[in-house]
Amino acid sequence: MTNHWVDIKNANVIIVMGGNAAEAHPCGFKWVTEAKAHNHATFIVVDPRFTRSASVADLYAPLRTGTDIAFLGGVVNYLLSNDKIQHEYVKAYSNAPFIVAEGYRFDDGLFSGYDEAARTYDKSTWAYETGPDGYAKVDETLQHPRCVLQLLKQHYSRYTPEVVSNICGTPRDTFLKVCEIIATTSAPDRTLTFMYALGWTQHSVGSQMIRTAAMVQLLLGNVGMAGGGVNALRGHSNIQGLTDLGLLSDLLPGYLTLPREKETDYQGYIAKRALKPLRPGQMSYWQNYAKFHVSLMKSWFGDAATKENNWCFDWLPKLDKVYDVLQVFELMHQGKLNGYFCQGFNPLAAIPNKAKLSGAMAKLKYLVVIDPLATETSCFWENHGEYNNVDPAKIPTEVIRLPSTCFAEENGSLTNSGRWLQWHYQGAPPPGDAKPDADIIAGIFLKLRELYRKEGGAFPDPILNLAWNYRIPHSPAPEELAMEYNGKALADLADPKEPTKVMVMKGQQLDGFAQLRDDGSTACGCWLYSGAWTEKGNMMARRDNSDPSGLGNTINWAFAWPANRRVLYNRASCDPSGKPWDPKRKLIGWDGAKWSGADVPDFKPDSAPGDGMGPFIMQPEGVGRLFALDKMAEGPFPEHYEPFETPIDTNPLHPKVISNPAARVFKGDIEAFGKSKDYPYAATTYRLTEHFHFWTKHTSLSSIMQPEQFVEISVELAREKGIKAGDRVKVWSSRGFIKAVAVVTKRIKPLKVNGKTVHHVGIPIHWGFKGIAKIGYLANILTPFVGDANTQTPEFKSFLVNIEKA
Amino acid sequence: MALQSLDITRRSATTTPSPSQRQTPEVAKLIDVSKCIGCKACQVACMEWNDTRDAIGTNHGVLDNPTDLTENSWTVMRYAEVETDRGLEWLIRKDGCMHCANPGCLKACPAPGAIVQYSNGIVDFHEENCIGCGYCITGCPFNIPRLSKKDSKVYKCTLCSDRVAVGLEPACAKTCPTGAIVFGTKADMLRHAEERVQDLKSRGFAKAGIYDPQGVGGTHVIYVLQHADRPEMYSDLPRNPSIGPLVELWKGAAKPVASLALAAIGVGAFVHYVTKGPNEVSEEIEKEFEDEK
Amino acid sequence: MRVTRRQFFKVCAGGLGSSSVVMLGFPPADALAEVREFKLIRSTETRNTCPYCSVSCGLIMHSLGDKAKNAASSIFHIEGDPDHPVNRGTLCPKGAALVDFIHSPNRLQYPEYRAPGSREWKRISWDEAFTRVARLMKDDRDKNFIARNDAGATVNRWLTTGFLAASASSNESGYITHKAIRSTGILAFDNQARV
Amino acid sequence: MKNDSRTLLRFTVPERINHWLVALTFFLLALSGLVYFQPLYYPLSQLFGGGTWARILHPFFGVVMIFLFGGMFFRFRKLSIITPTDKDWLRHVREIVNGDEQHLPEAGKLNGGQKVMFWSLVTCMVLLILSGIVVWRAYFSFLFPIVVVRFAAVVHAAAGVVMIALIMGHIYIAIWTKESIGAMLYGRVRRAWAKQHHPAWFREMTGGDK
Repeated sequence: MTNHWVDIKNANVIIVMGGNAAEAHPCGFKWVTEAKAHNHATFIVVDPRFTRSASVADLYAPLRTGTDIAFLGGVVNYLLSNDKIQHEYVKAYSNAPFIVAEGYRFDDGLFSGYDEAARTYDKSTWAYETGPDGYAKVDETLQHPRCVLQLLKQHYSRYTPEVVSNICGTPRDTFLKVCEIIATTSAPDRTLTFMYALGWTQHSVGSQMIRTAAMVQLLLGNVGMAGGGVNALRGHSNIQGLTDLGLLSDLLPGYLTLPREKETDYQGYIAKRALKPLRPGQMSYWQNYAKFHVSLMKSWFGDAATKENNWCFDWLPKLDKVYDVLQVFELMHQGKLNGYFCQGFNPLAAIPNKAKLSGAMAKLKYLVVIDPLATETSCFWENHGEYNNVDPAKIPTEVIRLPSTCFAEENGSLTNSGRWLQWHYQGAPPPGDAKPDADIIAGIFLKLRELYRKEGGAFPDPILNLAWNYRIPHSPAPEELAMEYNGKALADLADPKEPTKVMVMKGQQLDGFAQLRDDGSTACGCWLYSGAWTEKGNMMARRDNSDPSGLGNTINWAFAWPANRRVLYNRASCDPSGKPWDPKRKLIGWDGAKWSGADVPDFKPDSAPGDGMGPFIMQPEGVGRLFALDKMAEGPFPEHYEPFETPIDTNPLHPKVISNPAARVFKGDIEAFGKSKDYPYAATTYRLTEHFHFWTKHTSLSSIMQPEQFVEISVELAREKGIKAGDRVKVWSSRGFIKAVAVVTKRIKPLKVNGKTVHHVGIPIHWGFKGIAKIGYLANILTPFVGDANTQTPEFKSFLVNIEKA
Repeated sequence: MALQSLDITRRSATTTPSPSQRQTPEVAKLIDVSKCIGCKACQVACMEWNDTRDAIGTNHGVLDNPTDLTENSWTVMRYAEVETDRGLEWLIRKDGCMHCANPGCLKACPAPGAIVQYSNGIVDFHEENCIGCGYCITGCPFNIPRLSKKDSKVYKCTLCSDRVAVGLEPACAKTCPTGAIVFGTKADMLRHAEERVQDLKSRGFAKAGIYDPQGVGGTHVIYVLQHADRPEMYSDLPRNPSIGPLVELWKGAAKPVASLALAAIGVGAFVHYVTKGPNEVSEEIEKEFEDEK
Repeated sequence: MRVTRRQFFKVCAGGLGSSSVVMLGFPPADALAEVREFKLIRSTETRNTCPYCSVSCGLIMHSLGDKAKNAASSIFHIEGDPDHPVNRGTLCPKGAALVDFIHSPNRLQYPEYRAPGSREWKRISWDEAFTRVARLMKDDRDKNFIARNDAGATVNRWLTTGFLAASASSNESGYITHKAIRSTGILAFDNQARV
Repeated sequence: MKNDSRTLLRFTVPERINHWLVALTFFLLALSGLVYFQPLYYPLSQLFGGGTWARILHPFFGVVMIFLFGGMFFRFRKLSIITPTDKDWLRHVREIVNGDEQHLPEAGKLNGGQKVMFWSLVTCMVLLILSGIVVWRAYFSFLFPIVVVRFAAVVHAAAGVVMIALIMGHIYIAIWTKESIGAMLYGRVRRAWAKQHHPAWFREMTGGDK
């Protein structure tokens, strides 16, 4: 989230789209009802289903699953053509005035530079026009035909209300009503907040859906404002933390990135990431990349990381491609993986196309599952009849299952979607012999290290030299680990302003990432988390919930990254002269000498408004990007592409380019996609408020609340198919079938799309062949093996099925 | 009688006044249906706090589950998809004991002290005194109490009398994510409800209102309804609930009248005997058969 | 049988007397009206965070025993932390059910091993488990580690074993996992953030 | 009472046993039933081991009663057919109250009052059985809509009270009318008694005036 949960109460308009906060995040959703009750906010839900969020909305707009870019593109068009943008903000804080390089084009569904064979773009034309000084060119009048604003207008002029209604199935009047309400927040003293989750990410164009919302927010001047922003609600309790800590194939902690195999030169690796400002006077904070990177390597490899060996740069594995889960299971399916570890992850249920996954896992030599619960993944080799029809005798995989603790049995911190790191405490011992994850990892690692020490083997250096100075080596304490990722001084650090003064003494905890050095005198496991455990102690355990500003920032509660900042980009909540756009919701302001206020400024604290530094300090140009340059895989402007399994067989905008031309998809899977003549119904999977993924079916209370697998269909479809509420139905896609109870509801309505009636089939995901709830089918039996072009997140939200009475 | 943190207004089947000198503030739970998202947190928190667990059931083609109140489910969400002039509305009502000021269950209960009403308004079942006759079920205008198959005692929401007694809110009110359930003194709750009604009216719900039915003397669980003129839209919430005439007759007038009638028969017989003497064989006939003696 | 007027009185008196005797012998139970005992009076409280969604609601866990040496803690009740700025004491249906997650009958308690082609789990010790896992890893890594790619560049990667981390584990677990796993050269490394 | 020619057989052994079993069951039913009727009577529950036992036992007593009372019904239903003489008999209220049997129409084996009692009891019993099933919470109540249960509860209570009142009257008259309890205990009555209280039956049994 750019903002945080409590901040939602400051909004004037709230849109839940691509998510269902009332069901998936009920306790955070309270800040929506709070905004309605005490800020007289208007609440809008846009969703294929009339969800529990919609049940308390002022306005509900239906749309066909997977068409959010068309909808939001229509909003962009509405705002531009009705002049409902916040001009001063757009001009000063977005790249609207920037001039785009001449080669950039968009024709008939494709941007310039497409390579059809590789399904990728050469993005060199998606760039700014630069001057001889190396800076990007701008046109303050916003009239240049190649300035971003003009290109934006041109791109979205196609998204008229009629086109939107035709693609999305949203009634035109409803769509326009939504636009009108959104448009009211272009006033500087009104804000809109977008709340989304996996309803946006789980599409082949998921990242671009989110980007479209971000663009709407930039045009309205709502980014950086209290009650504004683009808010990813996120799924798991620490999904934010694990992302921040970089537990992804191509990342290192703190959004540092692993080198590609072409980047064998350390200096080149740093230079590419330490971005120089694209406009004069900009901060371009990534210029500090080397400080973060060197401190990380010191944290991991200790004394072995030296300037001479480029801080062990060679020890980091180099990427030839991104090994996301879809790629990994594709390789596993091809028999190219021998071993796999699943730590608190149930991929047999959580990745699409169960049949493919199950076949892939049976090709593994060994599988290690670390989990508090008996997951389907650990039991993938067990026969459970129709629910998991495999022959154990034919599965040669060695499976080792290791019991881990759950939240209640360990100390530690979790990072919520508002970026708060909160510490928790152990309340009871684990059951049986279960161990904390850290102990299990330590146990495995130390054994492996012992083997390498004794036997030698392939490139043992990083394993032998990994810094492991924990008091009890086989049981690293959470407190030690937290202190490690916060960072400490490895030598006395001098104050840069007064070099004779020692700012931090050797061995002391650092106060924050501003103290990091690139000369090896600091160690820090995750620069973004620096400040979480300082010399003052554990900042994540702070419990002062006072809120003097009334905006809900509670800055002495726990610790928020970065630097305990609660609202990102909060410099943008003030006009260029440093005065808040809305004095009633003042986050920070220029007090004549520095920036101060109810939040930690997301800015250089002493940079006066006149200096012209832009509020988006992580960007080399200092402003928000309406034009994404080369940062997105499928284009600098979001474009509507149909789901890979589309119920209308075409893309009304450009029939030749139907689906995302750069999406993550493998050849065998493309051929297996269902067509609407065999699978006429648009299906979407989702969570229910009673359950959490595949855990709570192991929980008695949750299983009582929603005991048995079901699917939701409209009254109309039920009538067509002769299905009554409570009947058992069979739902199948080109990948397999499930059987479940039919819930027939008025909350799903057929939509008129491109001259055709489109029915939705809603498929909650929570059941499987393990658990104490009624045994059911894993819903990913149905879902397609295709992912977003940027995040590779699978398209769980839009695919095709057929249905009949079982 | 040990703890009396909550003073007693009424006790079932008890003919003498209960200790009721102290007056604790009257409390109420307000359920704002317009804020309710039907998440069932209240159902879970209720079971968790009260250490009950219902059976893991089946799906009946609706989201409601458990589908009805049971001895283990003291509250359930009832989901109604209603088409109004505003389009589709999903009216989700938390059902459970209303804690009537004039409780039909207590009136019907024959077991002394099995049902008590505290001066704060909570109507509580004391299962150790319950004899399992189910008369409270017969007496309840909202169809709330449920008889346990396991122990043949009747169970229902206690408004967490144990929590309220130590100054805490009920488990459901505490857990409610959106603040659809709030708890406080009845006066505060009515004030809050009034604010909510105003907000709803400003959003076009002209008939928004408070459900605090006077037929049962008002309740200590009150609703804010978007359509207070049509409570039956909310999964058959009774429009004018009251202790019905049959129950009134059965447990009201009938008792003293019948007891008096029986007493009258006894007294009448006694008087008759005393005044008329025994009905013996007459002297004449006795003489007739004297020889047979 | 003849019942005289005197006998009638006697019967009445006797009836009264005997019913009184009955009452004396079996006095009716007192109509108790106390509320149920508040179950948290002396329970031990521990602050925690809900492990489900990323609202990260504050929890108060109540456990059996006062942490005395001879008392085994066991969590028997969980409710929302009223001081927490986000959830302010509330919990959703999943969070309110957490106590049953802790005590789920499907919690794993011991390391287990399933041999190739086997139909069953076998309980093993931690030492056996760690030894076996490390051996499998080392054999695979030694065999398939790529120090240099075809172009001769140093890549130091190990592609034949992958690791999925848990986005419900703590930052500390996540951090040490990343540190240990990357040191082996694994690239097929992901967590639920991807899905 | 000696079993000789000077006495008359009024009730057979099976009739007497049936009667007394019915009487016993009635007392069990009435005492356990009153427990729920009025707080005043709740202490009666102690006779049965507490309120819960009273609640458990009462309907089972009722089941026993169905069979026992059924026996009584079949034994006495023909005898209880009301004749014009009975109706005439019943009209003489003053004489009945005063026990002035010389001025009453001649009663047969059962007099008009006894017959009315019989049919009243039958009516009450039918109502009690039917309503009793509906209010038997443990097994049947859930089969009926709540309104029906409420109605049945009223019927059951009312019929029960009427039944108790009738039996109280029955007992009193038995006490008042000397030697009649003996008749039900030992089965035989003195001829004088028969002539006094049931002259028509007396004649029938003795075949003459005497």
